[in-house]
Amino acid sequence: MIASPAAWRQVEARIARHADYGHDHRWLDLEVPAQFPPPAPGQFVQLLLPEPSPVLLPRPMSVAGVSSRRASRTLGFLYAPVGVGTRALSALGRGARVSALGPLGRGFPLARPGTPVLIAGGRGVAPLLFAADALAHEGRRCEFLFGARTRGQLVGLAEARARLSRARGRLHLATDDGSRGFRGHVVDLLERLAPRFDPPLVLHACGPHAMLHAVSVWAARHGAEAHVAMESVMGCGTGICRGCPLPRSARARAAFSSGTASLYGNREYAMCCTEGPVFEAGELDWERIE
Amino acid sequence: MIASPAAWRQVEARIARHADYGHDHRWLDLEVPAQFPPPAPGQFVQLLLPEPSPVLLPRPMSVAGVSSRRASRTLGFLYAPVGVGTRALSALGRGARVSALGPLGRGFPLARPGTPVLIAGGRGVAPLLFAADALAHEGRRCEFLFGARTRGQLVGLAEARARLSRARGRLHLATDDGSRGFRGHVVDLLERLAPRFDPPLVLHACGPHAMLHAVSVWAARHGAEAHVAMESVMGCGTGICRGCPLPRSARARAAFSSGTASLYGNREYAMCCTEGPVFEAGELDWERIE
Amino acid sequence: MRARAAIDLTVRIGPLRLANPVLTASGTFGYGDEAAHLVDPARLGGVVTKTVTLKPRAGNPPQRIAETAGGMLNSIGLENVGLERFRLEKVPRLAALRATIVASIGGETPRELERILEALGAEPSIAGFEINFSCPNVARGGARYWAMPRRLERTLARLRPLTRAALIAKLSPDVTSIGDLAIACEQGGADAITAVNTFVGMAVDLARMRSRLGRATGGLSGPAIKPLALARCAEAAAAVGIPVIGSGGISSGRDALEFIAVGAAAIQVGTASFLRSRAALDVLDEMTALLIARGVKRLGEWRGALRADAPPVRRRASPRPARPAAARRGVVARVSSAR
Amino acid sequence: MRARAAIDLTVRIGPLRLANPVLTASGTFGYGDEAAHLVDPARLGGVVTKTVTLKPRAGNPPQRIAETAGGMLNSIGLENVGLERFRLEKVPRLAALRATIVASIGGETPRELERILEALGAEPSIAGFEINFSCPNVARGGARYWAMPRRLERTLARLRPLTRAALIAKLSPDVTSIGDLAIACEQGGADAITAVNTFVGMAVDLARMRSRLGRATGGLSGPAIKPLALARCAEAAAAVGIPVIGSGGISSGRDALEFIAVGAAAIQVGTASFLRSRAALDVLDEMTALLIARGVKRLGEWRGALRADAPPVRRRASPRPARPAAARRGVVARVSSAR
Ligand SMILES: Cc1cc2nc3c(=O)[nH]c(=O)nc-3n(C[C@H](O)[C@H](O)[C@H](O)COP(=O)(O)OP(=O)(O)OC[C@H]3O[C@@H](n4cnc5c(N)ncnc54)[C@H](O)[C@@H]3O)c2cc1C
Ligand SMILES: Cc1cc2nc3c(=O)[nH]c(=O)nc-3n(C[C@H](O)[C@H](O)[C@H](O)COP(=O)(O)OP(=O)(O)OC[C@H]3O[C@@H](n4cnc5c(N)ncnc54)[C@H](O)[C@@H]3O)c2cc1C
Ligand SMILES: Cc1cc2nc3c(=O)[nH]c(=O)nc-3n(C[C@H](O)[C@H](O)[C@H](O)COP(=O)(O)O)c2cc1C
Ligand SMILES: Cc1cc2nc3c(=O)[nH]c(=O)nc-3n(C[C@H](O)[C@H](O)[C@H](O)COP(=O)(O)O)c2cc1C
Ligand code: FES
Ligand code: FES
Repeated sequence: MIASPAAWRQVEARIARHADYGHDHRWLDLEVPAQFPPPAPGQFVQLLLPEPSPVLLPRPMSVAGVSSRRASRTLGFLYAPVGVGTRALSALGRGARVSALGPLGRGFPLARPGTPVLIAGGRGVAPLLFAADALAHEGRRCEFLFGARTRGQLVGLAEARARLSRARGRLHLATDDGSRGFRGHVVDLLERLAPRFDPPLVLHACGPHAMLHAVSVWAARHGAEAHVAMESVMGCGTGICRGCPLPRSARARAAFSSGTASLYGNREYAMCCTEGPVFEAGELDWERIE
Repeated sequence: MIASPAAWRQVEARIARHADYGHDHRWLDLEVPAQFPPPAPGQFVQLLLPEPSPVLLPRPMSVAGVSSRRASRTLGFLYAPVGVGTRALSALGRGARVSALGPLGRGFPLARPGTPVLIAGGRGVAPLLFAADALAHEGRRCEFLFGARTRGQLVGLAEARARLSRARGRLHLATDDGSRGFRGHVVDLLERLAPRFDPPLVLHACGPHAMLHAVSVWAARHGAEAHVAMESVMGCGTGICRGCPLPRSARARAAFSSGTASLYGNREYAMCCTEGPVFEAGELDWERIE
Repeated sequence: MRARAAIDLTVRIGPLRLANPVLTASGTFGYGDEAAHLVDPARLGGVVTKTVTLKPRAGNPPQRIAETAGGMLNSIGLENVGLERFRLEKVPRLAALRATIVASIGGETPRELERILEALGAEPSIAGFEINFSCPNVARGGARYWAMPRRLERTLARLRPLTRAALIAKLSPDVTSIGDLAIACEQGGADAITAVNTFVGMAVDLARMRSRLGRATGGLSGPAIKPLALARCAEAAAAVGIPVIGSGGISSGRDALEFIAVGAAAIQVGTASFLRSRAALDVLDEMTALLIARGVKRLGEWRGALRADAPPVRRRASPRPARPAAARRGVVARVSSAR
Repeated sequence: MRARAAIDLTVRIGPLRLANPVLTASGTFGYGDEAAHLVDPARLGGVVTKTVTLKPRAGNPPQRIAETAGGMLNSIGLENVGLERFRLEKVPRLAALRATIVASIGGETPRELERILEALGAEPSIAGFEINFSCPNVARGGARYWAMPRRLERTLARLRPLTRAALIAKLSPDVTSIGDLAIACEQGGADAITAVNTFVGMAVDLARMRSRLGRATGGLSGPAIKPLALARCAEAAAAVGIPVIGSGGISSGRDALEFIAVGAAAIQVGTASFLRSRAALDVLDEMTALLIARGVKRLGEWRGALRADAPPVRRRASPRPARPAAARRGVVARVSSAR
């Protein structure tokens, strides 16, 4: 699952579909030439708006699905228009062009032996839908935990359900207010369901920082493996600018080998864009991440 | 025709129509609240794009027509998407909002006694269409000379013809290549037609700088009055920033009264936005304007 | 109006008490009356008028404005009506505005500034003078000329006795250490510092192969400079005990709060007024609403409140006591060595 | 490729002959090989590698990037692998690129720079050294420390004997007179000046009431600074006889031509490479096409060709003969007094 750093390309992508996805989210299908290497679940793409653009830097987006045809590939993205860049993106219509740089970073290590337990919080569902697809493609099924504050924030629940049923994933829902599924936090749901899953469990999580932190604590306590998709403000997305450090845990600092390619970071910090965005939870110093 | 400086307002305007107008030009109808004072022909408006905008400053645009209803007024603009700002404007659809500051500057002194001869070059036709409307409204007809390099650049000729026939203006065409009307420059056409017009002639011109210069030379030679609509890069549009100077002629410098309101400029320079954009041609130093 | 009653926004600038911290920036709001039909100057903390010089100035040749990414270059060249006309014609109109008027003045030499203050220093309608030590667009007496601590200190010491109104020194950002210049101004007797004026910049017209401005260079203002102005404002505020007035790219209440958070006592709205005539009032209203929403009762609580755990910006009580210059230099040294 | 045969784009930088004037800027193109599958470094005038320091540096705490209007602040803090690893691991890979390599080096003291040059000065794969006298993001040995003409001159005089490769001094824009610093570098023996590094800036996270960066300040780059960088580049070029390499906001062939028109001998593409990996090559190709379209046969014809009728930018022949320092100072005085 470690992408060769030199595998990324930059292409002009065409918006093939751009639709509402419920609860202020948008689904974006980008058509890219086939020379754009196939992304793996958990990898991301840097999207640059067309000129004249109200923002300077490209915006990182996780790939939420891929379909390939002969001469082109379609990448799906699920995003929330939260700021200037994503709002400007959301105004672009079918046929508009954006620049896509990728695929970037390391995705979820789905090949790890054990039962894949995918844990999504809110819009963190995006790369995990893609992960469920990929697992199904390998003939493996997954447990899929999806949590949010309230029912409405289970973003694109219908679509998730449809895709998971195709992927033969089992969907478990949690809402803080109990408006749908289990009442409580998705990690509480994990605590309750875990004994029923086939050990060893391999957790793959994406969602708000607090949720990922809780997953990491849970995994450490239960000796489970946890892989978490992190975010950071980014510049280049390719390891060049050194702009996206995440502090390593004491354990990771001790284990750090001076032979690690410099693109991936140093003893103190890992780069989110190259060594991540998916990290083994124990490698990060959660106290120093916000 | 001297607008009181304090007559301008700033309002949120709604795009009521935004259509192609031929030869890469666009027609824009903006609906403004009735509190926006009625502009006079030759006056302009500062249009500010909605956030997030790829440009900072507002863009000056001549009013090309006005229609008023009870609670609102519609201002028409004819423009060419030539740069970042106007191209971004052209991408806005019906219903979008832009901020409109105006009406600004001094328009054409249409009340001057004599035969109004309106001379338009290319997209300079915009404020003169409005002038023809206004003259018709006063029961006066005009001679309307419209010139361009070639037929296609007689921007919106059909619309101009229709509006002028309503306004009972007589349209005379000139193209450098003879593809429509008189073959030659619009000022050569003026030279040829002038003897047939009722003296005294009062020229009102808008178009490229070279054309305005030629109009000014012709007027000086024939003792005719000429009023020309000038352009300058602008900041505020209201006389405050002092950013849009046009050098005065020796005559105007000599005649400059130190009692002139400072908003209008100083002995050396007139401000295009307050003392103009329409100037009596002899007031400017054409050698020092580009 | 009611909203503002809930919070104390007043700011002290030497002998002056501003009703709130939002002023207009010199050269961007004329003489206060041009847009008075849309912006009541009396609601603002103050109006800083266009810089006036001893003699009238016609200003620089066109073009005077060139837009760049997120900003605008101007090369106005201090076009103004000159001292005489300012005194006879503008001052009475300023008085009629019932606003707090800060007159910006400029000179090519200390003597010119003295002569202006001799003429205007006792005008009751002028509450303060902002001395433009920082114009990038004039051949003489501009930012480069004044970027010398000793010259600033001595000049202010000569000006100080000429007026009881507030004396505010407006500094250029194009210096190695704005902290050093601010200290010199404080020691010369300035009541406050304005940080900053525009940054020297250029733009080229490739078609004509010459400057897009009538002069080779202009001054950059607008959102593009906000992060730079903020850093210089913070440095000046850390260096001196007198209030610092922030300027540079401020166009929203949030922007104003950023400057105040890094230590500004007040702020000025400049280029933003060219986009929206009401910009200064909008900044004031948005800022006030945000402060109230956060439960702030006194503007002073916000001033310099930026969290100290991101060194080297210090948490600081407000209003700060005047400290001896030596101690203040220590602070400057800390801030600059950390750059 | 054929297009470029029609025009002589070569540039001399001391002992170095660059095939064309487009380089990558330090810290924005890694060690030259990261994007080599998309940008053949051998097509560029040169690759300036990430600043290397005596010891490895872990860099500053997060966040390290904050976008602002038209620009980005960075607070990387010179994260780099350190001299040893650079020499053992990076240098051989640099050699394999068959490109013109300029190694950027940084130090907290003159002695540290000496030690780096002692180790690297004779590396055959390094064609030049760019000395980073201008990092805004380090606690020691940053832009403020080096903003002293005498320190620069003496340091360069000590470094000069340590290598036959080109020595390029990269200067900060955050100084009162970049011309004075450039002259000091020239007198110390630098073969060229790079003007400019990033501008010190700040951005505030109001929700958390602290810097949006892990440190209080960062360095601003990107289109927002282009007009400022252009002015400083012009000032430096007018002050010295050695070539000046422009840097700051360059993202198109037109931008490159603007810098060369005001006197730059070459230019660097920085932040633009984060937006488009091929940015440096695109700048080269667009610039070349524009020059050819204008009938330019030699890049030298364009250099400093900005029309002189917009004073005070001077028309200037190129390549310029070395002039005595006194004469050059005269030029600086003219340029600065005209600000
Ligand atoms: C590897 C990666 C994958 C991502 N995948 C997705 C996804 O699938 N769907 C989705 O909706 N979003 C995703 N994001 C987050 C997305 O990139 C940000 O929401 C976006 O950059 C905000 O840009 P903006 O211009 O709209 O907001 P801005 O105006 O730039 O900022 C708005 C807010 O967003 C924060 N922000 C800015 N950049 C980032 C960033 N890179 N990461 C997190 N917060 C940021 C700012 O601090 C600010 O609070 C991902 C981020 C990363 C790093
Ligand atoms: C009083 C007045 C009335 C105008 N009326 C009209 C009109 O009715 N229809 C119309 O199409 N245009 C009109 N213009 C011109 C219009 O304002 C410019 O075309 C517009 O500002 C260009 O903005 P931009 O962002 O698209 O171009 P930019 O990217 O800013 O620049 C593109 C080119 O336009 C030039 N330019 C920029 N600003 C101006 C300006 N204010 N005047 C002239 N050239 C400029 C630039 O130098 C550059 O060469 C008027 C200008 C003025 C001053
Ligand atoms: C068109 C224009 C004219 C200006 N004139 C003056 C002036 O006369 N005196 C002065 O001290 N500053 C002048 N300034 C600087 C502003 O007062 C302000 O300090 C600067 O523009 C930065 O703030 P801003 O980004 O909010 O505009 C001028 C700025 C502009 C844009
Ligand atoms: C993320 C980042 C890292 C940088 N690192 C260095 C560096 O290590 N050494 C250096 O001399 N300049 C460094 N710079 C400055 C650039 O080389 C360049 O001079 C500056 O960014 C201005 O150019 P630009 O606007 O084209 O980016 C860095 C800039 C950025 C944005
Ligand atoms: S975003 Fe540039 S190194 Fe990660
Ligand atoms: S545009 Fe500001 S004075 Fe004319």
